[in-house]
Amino acid sequence: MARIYDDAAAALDGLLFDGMTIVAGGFGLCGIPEKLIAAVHASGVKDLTVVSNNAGVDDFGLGVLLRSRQVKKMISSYVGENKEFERQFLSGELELEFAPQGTLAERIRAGGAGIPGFYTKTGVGTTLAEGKEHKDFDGETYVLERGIVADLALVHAWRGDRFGNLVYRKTARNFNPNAATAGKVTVAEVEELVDRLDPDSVHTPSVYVRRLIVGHDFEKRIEQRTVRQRESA
Amino acid sequence: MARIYDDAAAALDGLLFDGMTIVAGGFGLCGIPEKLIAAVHASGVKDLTVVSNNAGVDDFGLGVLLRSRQVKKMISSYVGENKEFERQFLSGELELEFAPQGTLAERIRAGGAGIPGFYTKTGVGTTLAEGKEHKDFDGETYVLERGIVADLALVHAWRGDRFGNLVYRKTARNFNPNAATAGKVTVAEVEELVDRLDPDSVHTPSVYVRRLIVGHDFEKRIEQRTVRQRESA
Amino acid sequence: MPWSRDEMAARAAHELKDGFYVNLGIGIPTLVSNHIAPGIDVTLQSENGMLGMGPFPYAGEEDPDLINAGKQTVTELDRTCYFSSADSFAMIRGGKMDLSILGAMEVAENGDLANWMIPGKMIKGPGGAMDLVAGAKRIVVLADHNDKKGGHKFVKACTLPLTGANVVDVLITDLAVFERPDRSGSPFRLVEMAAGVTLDELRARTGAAFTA
Amino acid sequence: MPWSRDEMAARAAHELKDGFYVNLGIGIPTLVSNHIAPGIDVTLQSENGMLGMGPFPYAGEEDPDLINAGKQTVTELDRTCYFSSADSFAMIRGGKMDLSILGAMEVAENGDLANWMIPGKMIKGPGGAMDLVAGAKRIVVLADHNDKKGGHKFVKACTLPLTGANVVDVLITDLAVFERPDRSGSPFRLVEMAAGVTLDELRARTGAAFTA
Repeated sequence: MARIYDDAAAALDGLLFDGMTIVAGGFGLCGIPEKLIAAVHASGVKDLTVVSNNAGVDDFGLGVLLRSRQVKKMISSYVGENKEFERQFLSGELELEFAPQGTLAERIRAGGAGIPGFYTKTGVGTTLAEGKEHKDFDGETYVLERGIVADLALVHAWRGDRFGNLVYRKTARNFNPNAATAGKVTVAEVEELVDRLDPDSVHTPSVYVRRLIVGHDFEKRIEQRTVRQRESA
Repeated sequence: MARIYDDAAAALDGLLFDGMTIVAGGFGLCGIPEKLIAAVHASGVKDLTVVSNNAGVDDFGLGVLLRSRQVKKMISSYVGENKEFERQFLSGELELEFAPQGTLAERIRAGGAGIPGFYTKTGVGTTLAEGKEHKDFDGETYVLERGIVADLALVHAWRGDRFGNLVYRKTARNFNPNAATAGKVTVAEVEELVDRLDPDSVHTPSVYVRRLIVGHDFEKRIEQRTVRQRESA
Repeated sequence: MPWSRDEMAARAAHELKDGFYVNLGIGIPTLVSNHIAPGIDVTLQSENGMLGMGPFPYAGEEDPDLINAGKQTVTELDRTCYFSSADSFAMIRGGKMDLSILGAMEVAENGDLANWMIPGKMIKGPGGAMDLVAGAKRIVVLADHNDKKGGHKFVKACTLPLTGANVVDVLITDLAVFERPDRSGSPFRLVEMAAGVTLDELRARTGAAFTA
Repeated sequence: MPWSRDEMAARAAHELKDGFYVNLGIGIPTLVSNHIAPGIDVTLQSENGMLGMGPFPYAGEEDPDLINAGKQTVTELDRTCYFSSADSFAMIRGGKMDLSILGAMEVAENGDLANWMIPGKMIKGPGGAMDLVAGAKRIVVLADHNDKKGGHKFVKACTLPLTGANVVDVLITDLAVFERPDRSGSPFRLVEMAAGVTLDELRARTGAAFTA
């Protein structure tokens, strides 16, 4: 059951502490909880472990938390868009745990679903499986991966209702519904608050959403603006 | 990518063989693939292992396959509505593997998701966990449960499009979307074929659906017709 | 005088706090929803894939696609949403249910619960009960204090196959309410008795040790 | 004369069969969608949560909520649906993708693939590539035959950290196409060479053993 707050700072009040783990939705800059990330930045909370597929770019999304040195460790699948990330990592200032993207998504889902571990073929035979427990099922080898539960989950949705049911839009869905399940507390930012969502089409049930804000003037930056030419008439 | 067939018998042609495993959607009699089950019955295929939360009732749903002795083994969570089931089981004619309902749902999802095993707290300390591998995570004990992949999945959806994207209606969704992922081949019956589904609201992506029929005159039997009285004016 | 089923349900309803997400088992637990106090906003989960379960429909408005976990026709509310069985139990296993109220055949003094099977006789199956006791934050059991032959149901140790080990927090019978503060070995404590029931009588009709 | 990137993509498009569900990696693989033959119906998956990916949008119609796995703006089709990242990789890991086309830094003669990391230098991460090679039914790799310094990319054994062990089925370079019938130890076989390339030249520019 969500309570609705005036802004991102209010919605995060009392939830942040140094050394905490935060899981955030988003893929690249698409569907990232941009208002909530900005409020985490403004709070000054530090030594964060951040679970997110990507690390934003230098001046937007999770990149701002890296630049301000609030992040101690990232758990991600791909950080190729972020120069500051690369610098901090190569200089040893930042810890990094790489997970294959599907394994990361499943670890987040598993954490939310009360599953502490599951087996996958992904990564077997690679450095990312080293030191992890392996097990054979029906003649094939799999690696044990752990569920992730975070202190706080931050998600961006398209529409929400006053109970906290959420709907995402197009590929801005990505990690958001999974992240929403994996926080001890989940805070959502939505673009629009509506009276009623189609009950057959809710992506995140209200039980997962503790706090909610309605954001305005989202930047929603596009990372790679690719277009095609109109055929001439 | 679904191919559309004229009726259930045609849709199952070439897919059935004695001793096969079938996973079916439905909870009680709600959302069961009733046309497809009837066609399995008519085919006479036997020695089936059927994975389904329930076993139908004596004269409807999976119950008809039990009555005709086409089922060798059931993997279910609850079979309380079926007298014939009880008789066959107590007399040793039918094998039964009980799974807690959530474990069953997750095993089906896991099978579809390429996960051969996962750990859960559910059932630890009960007879249903006996003989299974246990493992401690963070001081708690969990039991290893196996993913389920079936030779054939049968599901009932509300609406489908010509590609095989599916949408379920209300609590008729239940095990259907999970079952749809766990068949080597999946056949769906739908109540209505539509031109276009809302892409944000598809429950089962077309990649899972190989064959499709549009059914008519579904019985959709109600097991417990419970009503309340209108307050008098 | 023993409490009626409705009185037991009303007592169980006291366990529901404002904002709670609750799963009610089949049987007496279902009645609890009739006794939720005004001002207490509770969202009911039905493990077949529904959050925000409404009351039974008016006659003629039953929908075969809209049932609860007891296979009874129900209705939806403005907060309702539907999801798959895997998602439903992800929610339960993931600890998102504040409370679940279940029936019992036996409850043991160590919190063990048996409610799904009588070997060689009854083979209905666990349904979602094992998941609920493993996942919900708090488990309230509603059951008659004794079985039909007068046998104990609140026992020293369960004799029937368990639904869950060390999972019961509150036991509400037709004679009394027992509670324990946590699951770390604390005994159940008697917190309420039906009018006219004496402690001696209660002890005589109980196999389990409890503190009074 | 070596094949151009577009010629390589066109050759890779021959691997797509009617009705296939296909995931195309970032870079040259993305170009493959421009070369799908008429009459071949292929559904493209984008692992960030989209099935039925359409072409780039017209200028002015870009939607920040609609991107592919390369973070490029794309469009939807009448078959499109969206889903979460966990559901997307459930599909991939569960073996529902008929084919995936990926880039490479190194491919070894035993089918090993390395394409995600250069220790101490490049730390972009695996993204979805490890999941794709573990899950898709058939893996086609598109890569230049040699690196910019003329070094081998089709090698005896990978020196870079692996993306997957024994996963490559087809290798298409700017010089030739290599294929193996299965993953049970069969060597790669040369099935095609760019016009003007000789077998001797190819062997000189290749570290891996292959049959011709």
